[in-house]
Amino acid sequence: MSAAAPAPRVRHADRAALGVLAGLVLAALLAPWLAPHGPTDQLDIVGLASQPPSARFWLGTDAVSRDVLSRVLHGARVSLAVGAFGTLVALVLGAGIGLVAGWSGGRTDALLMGLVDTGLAVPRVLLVLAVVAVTGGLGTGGLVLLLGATGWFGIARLVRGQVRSLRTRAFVEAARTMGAPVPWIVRHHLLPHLATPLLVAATLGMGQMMLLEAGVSFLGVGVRPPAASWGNMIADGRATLATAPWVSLFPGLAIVGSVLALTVISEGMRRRLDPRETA
Amino acid sequence: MLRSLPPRRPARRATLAALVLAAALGCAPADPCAGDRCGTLVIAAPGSPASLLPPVIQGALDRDISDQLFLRLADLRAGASTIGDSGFAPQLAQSWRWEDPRTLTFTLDPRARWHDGARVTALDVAFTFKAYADSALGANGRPALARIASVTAKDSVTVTFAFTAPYPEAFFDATYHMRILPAHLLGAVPRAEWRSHPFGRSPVGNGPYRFVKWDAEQAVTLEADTSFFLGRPHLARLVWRFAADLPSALQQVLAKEADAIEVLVSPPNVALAEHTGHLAIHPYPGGTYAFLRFNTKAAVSRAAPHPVLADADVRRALVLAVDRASLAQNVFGGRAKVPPGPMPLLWGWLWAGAPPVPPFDTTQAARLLDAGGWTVGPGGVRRKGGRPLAFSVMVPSTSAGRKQYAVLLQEQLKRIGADVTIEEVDLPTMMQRLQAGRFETAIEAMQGDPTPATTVGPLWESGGEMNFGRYANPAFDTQVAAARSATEAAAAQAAWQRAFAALAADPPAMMLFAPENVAAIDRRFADVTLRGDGWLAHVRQWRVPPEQLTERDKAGR
Amino acid sequence: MRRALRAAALLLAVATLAFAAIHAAPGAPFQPADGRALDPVAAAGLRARFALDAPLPVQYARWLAAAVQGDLGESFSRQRPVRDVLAAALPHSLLLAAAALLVDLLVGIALGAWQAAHAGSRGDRVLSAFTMSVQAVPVFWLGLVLVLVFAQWWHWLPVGGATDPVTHDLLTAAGRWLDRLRHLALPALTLGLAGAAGTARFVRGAMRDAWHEDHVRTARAMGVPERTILLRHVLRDAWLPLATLVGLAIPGLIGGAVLVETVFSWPGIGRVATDAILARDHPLVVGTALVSAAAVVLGGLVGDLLAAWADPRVRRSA
Amino acid sequence: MTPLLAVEGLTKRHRTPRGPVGCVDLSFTLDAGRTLAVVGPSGAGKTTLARVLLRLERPDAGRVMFDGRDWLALEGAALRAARPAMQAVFQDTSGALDPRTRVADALLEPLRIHGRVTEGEAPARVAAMLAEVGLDAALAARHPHELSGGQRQRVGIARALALGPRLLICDEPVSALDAVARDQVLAVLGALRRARGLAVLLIAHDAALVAREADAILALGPDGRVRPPASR
Repeated sequence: MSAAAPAPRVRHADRAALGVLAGLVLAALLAPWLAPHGPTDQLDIVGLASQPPSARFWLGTDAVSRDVLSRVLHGARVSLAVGAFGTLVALVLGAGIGLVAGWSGGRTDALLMGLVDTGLAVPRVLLVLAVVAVTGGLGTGGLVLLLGATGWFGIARLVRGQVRSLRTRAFVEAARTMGAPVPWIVRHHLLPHLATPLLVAATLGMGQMMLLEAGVSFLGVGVRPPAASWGNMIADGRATLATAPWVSLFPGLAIVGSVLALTVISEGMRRRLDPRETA
Repeated sequence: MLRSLPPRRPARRATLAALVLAAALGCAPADPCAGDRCGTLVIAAPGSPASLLPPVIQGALDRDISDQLFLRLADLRAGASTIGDSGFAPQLAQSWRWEDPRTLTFTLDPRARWHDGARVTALDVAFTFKAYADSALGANGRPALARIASVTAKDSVTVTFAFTAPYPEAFFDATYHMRILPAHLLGAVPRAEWRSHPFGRSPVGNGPYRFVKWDAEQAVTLEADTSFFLGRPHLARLVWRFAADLPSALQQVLAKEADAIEVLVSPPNVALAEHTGHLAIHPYPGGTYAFLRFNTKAAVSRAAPHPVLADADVRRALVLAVDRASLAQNVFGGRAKVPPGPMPLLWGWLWAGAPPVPPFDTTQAARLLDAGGWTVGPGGVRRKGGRPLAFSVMVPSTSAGRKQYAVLLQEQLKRIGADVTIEEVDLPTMMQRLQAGRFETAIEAMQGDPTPATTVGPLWESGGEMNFGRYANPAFDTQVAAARSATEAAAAQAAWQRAFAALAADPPAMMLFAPENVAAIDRRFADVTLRGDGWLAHVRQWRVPPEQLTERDKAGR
Repeated sequence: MRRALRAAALLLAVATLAFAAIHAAPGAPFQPADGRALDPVAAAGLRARFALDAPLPVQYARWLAAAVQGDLGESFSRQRPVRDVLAAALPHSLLLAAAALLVDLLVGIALGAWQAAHAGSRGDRVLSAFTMSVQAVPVFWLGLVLVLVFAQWWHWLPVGGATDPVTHDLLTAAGRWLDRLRHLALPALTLGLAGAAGTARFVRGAMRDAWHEDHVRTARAMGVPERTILLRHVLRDAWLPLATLVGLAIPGLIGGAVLVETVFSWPGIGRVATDAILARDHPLVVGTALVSAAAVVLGGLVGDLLAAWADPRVRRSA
Repeated sequence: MTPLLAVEGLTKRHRTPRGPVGCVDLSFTLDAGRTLAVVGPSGAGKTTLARVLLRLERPDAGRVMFDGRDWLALEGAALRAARPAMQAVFQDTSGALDPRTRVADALLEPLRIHGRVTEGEAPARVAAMLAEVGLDAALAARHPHELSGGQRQRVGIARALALGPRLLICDEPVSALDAVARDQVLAVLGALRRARGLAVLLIAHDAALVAREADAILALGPDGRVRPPASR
């Protein structure tokens, strides 16, 4: 036991994080009912642009007179979905390719891991920027695929390493001598062992995915307007950061809150699931 | 490091301190400035230049800098007419005379010198024309030189332009587009190499400022040419600082790390600058106008008419349905007008008596659409024969202002029953798709010359090379031809206004805004005047009163 | 040797992919930045000059042949050799990365060590919450806020750039260093803090593990003061995993630098790379991709060397 | 009568830091129902032999005839279909069972792979298999780490027999066990071998341990070659 922090407190933090995340997910699901205005409604482009937070607009309005609260709520849908589905894509790709590389070994492994090294050698922001340029602009679905497609390298490496060691474990060899086909082994012996590290990596990765979405929005290639995502809201609010900070402050807090919650949850999971793995 | 030392110290220590200070500031002042011949202007600029050699320059920033290094033969006075030669002031040319309507002879100012000491000669002018006319360089303004048949040096200070035919703006074309280049330095360099030739990064010019240094991605420094033949510039030094984008550039000015910024763009930025107290706000007529261009042809098959936008009534209705004045108010505060035609504020003479802007009238717009068979269907989107009134707006991802306009337009057009999607693409993609006709509508911005003749034709005439929407309007074409051949300013003005009225009746685009530019310049600068076609054109007359000089102004002096 | 071969293969792969990607991108290069259309005659001339109409494999072969001789071509948008552009930007990038790494390690180790020594205390919990929160902040947003507060409101530090363009050359050597440091402070802090949060958490864990090692227990049983234990034994044990961490931090520094360089107008590779992509500057895109890949390879190498230096066992088997 | 297993000139060398290990030019036969003990020091290629026969590794050279077929030529589905005839008991009792799988599922795994059991009859089959190796049916619900080493090895034997093999390869099945467990496991193994008429290839470090179980002994030298026969 390395962590000397009292255990109950840790569970408090975990519970709080789960609460925050659940709240955000709920807000995302219920956005159309919770939000006082539509996310793209321009209330009065001359009279109500860039209004500070008030009783009428709790979080203020942006430069084109849209209600920031409504956009933050609706943005939760886009941001969480981009994070979740992007992570899912990365997970499927990374696990798949890591499995193939780790199981096959030899030339296939060298080739796939070369690909992984190549992918890791270019900063991800630039990679996303370049692909957006190549495709001439992407919809939200495309962005999700792209974020996933550039986010699997680390997962592939993780899975490949695990598979390499699992492959030589006696119970896997035993299954082979029983005549188990590869899919059987993957399903019954590899995936159950990979589930824990993958879950931890995915939770952490989802937070990173949301930060990346914000980063590429900042460079102008994120979720397309007028749809609201926390990332493009921060980017939109950048020009008025000094005069109307609320436009980017609140989506920024939403990102920080959810990434923080995801990190805490991932930590908690790792702590909790690890002992059983080593037992 | 630049703080002045406290006074009244023991003499020996003061001497020592002075020595230390002298060492700290480099060396002894080589060129002491006196009175109001001091001052350093630091300009915050978004982006970074590529070359300072005029004929290979593409960007506005590159042009701003190199304009201080290279002169024209004659310069257009602010707001003057481009017709004839009465609006022009001598620069490199001391005088000129028309031998006949097709032959123009300039006499160069014998005092004009290159910064390496060589004289500026007629050979330089002839050499410059050859370079600008060479398609290998692709110089801006090259198409405008098509009617100049030859440029010949008669003697060292006399040079003759021969035109293929007489025309009203011949003098403008002969002088405005070309910055004279040093034949003795560039003559031996093949033109194919000019684009990336080191000369473009350490140019030798003939203008009021000489090149000092260029720190890649960071700054360019110019220094006053104390022997400049048209009078020594007041400001001793010009420095351009390059920022990653406009917000960063603005921050440099707000934080007093730079003295001037060309455009503040948005009302909040203007408010911020006003709020600081050290910045003066300088409005001046902008040279740009922006519009939502309609593609009249289908984006896929380039010959077929566009199923929605080919219909002039639909286009008229869309124009009527947008409250453009409010849009301009939202984005620019009170600092932009909705232009009645494709015209920037720079063409002040055209605004007087211009046709009225079609009013914001959703009732009339709805009536036009109803009459055209576009009825409101499910979801509030109008349909005609099963086809929704839907199209995309292409907008460059790098322009914050145009992106804001796209979002505003989308919401406004939704109210009339048009389903608009926004396509954000980066600039190279946007330009390629415009040129290929692969778009439905696009928000474009156009930088205008002082005369409509250079840009209006190519943009909107049938077959014009920038007529990306393949719009055709014979009535308009006729009036443009008339305007170009008008020999009187008044006749030209009337013809242009008739041309714009013809455009308004059958709109090829929704004119969106013609902004007034607002520069922010530190208050210590006096005699500041800005020109719409080059905001720094008069910078050599700006000055800092001696009592207002700052440490930065005095640094190194 | 095998390592060098692998590195070469990696660089080639990165260059090839970058080459293919940027050539596949829609949108023509050479577009004027102010949005006008380029003169078609000039455009054709430029395409011919850079042989852009040749089949892609031919262009690639030409590029490769030149590249192995050290010639990376001419940048379309900067209008000078790619090598010169990279040579001008690289020192700035390295300086920023090194400074950020320093912030990362100094702050991270200090926080982590303090936390490990006071594990379970209130301060430990507060710092844990703090480091986790810092990691959850988008790096560019952190930068924007720092600029707003330290530069625009308080005028303590410059808003951007690497040096003061007016006075830098006029200063003494010491003055120049100070000028550089002042400009470096905010970007390095922005970039380093995110990393420092991770380092702190890592160091805390590694040191808690070391705490329970036998020799540390022995030392404590022998009455060696806690502070000495912490510095002599615990920190040394935590050093090896830290060395690996340094290698792993390099790609993150380079990636984060892309955004930070934009926020602070820092004249480094990241900004050049984004500009190059947006301008379809084919040779420069490939050049910057190569440089960043090389940095990652070198980062891995540095990490391994540090690990070898920290741990004699690794050194022997390596 | 052709032997059940005929190995001819089998060679497989591994490079290790301590020099090459593995078997060299190994030839022997094994008839149905007989037990052959392979003994020798570590590095002599005993485990390598087992792994080659189990098709976990490819040999450098040699031929293997098993059950009348060219065993090394089988691939893919044909190999999987033929594998039930040759099953294995492993040395590492804890590693041979997936730590996340309950005993019941471990026992059923071979049957499920080959579709030889329905979920309805599964509990009864598990009980029978446990009974065959002398274990309590209650163990079925446990995870491997809740069993003793001897119990785990008996589960391993039960699992290996589930598919009704003709040849059982036991790679040091008792070397990881204490004396009591070792005797129990060897007893179970011997009883089942006799009851089922199994051929067994018994790999052991120490000849004395397995002498009473074996019909013949093949001794390998440290160089991986066969030493002069010592059969009785």
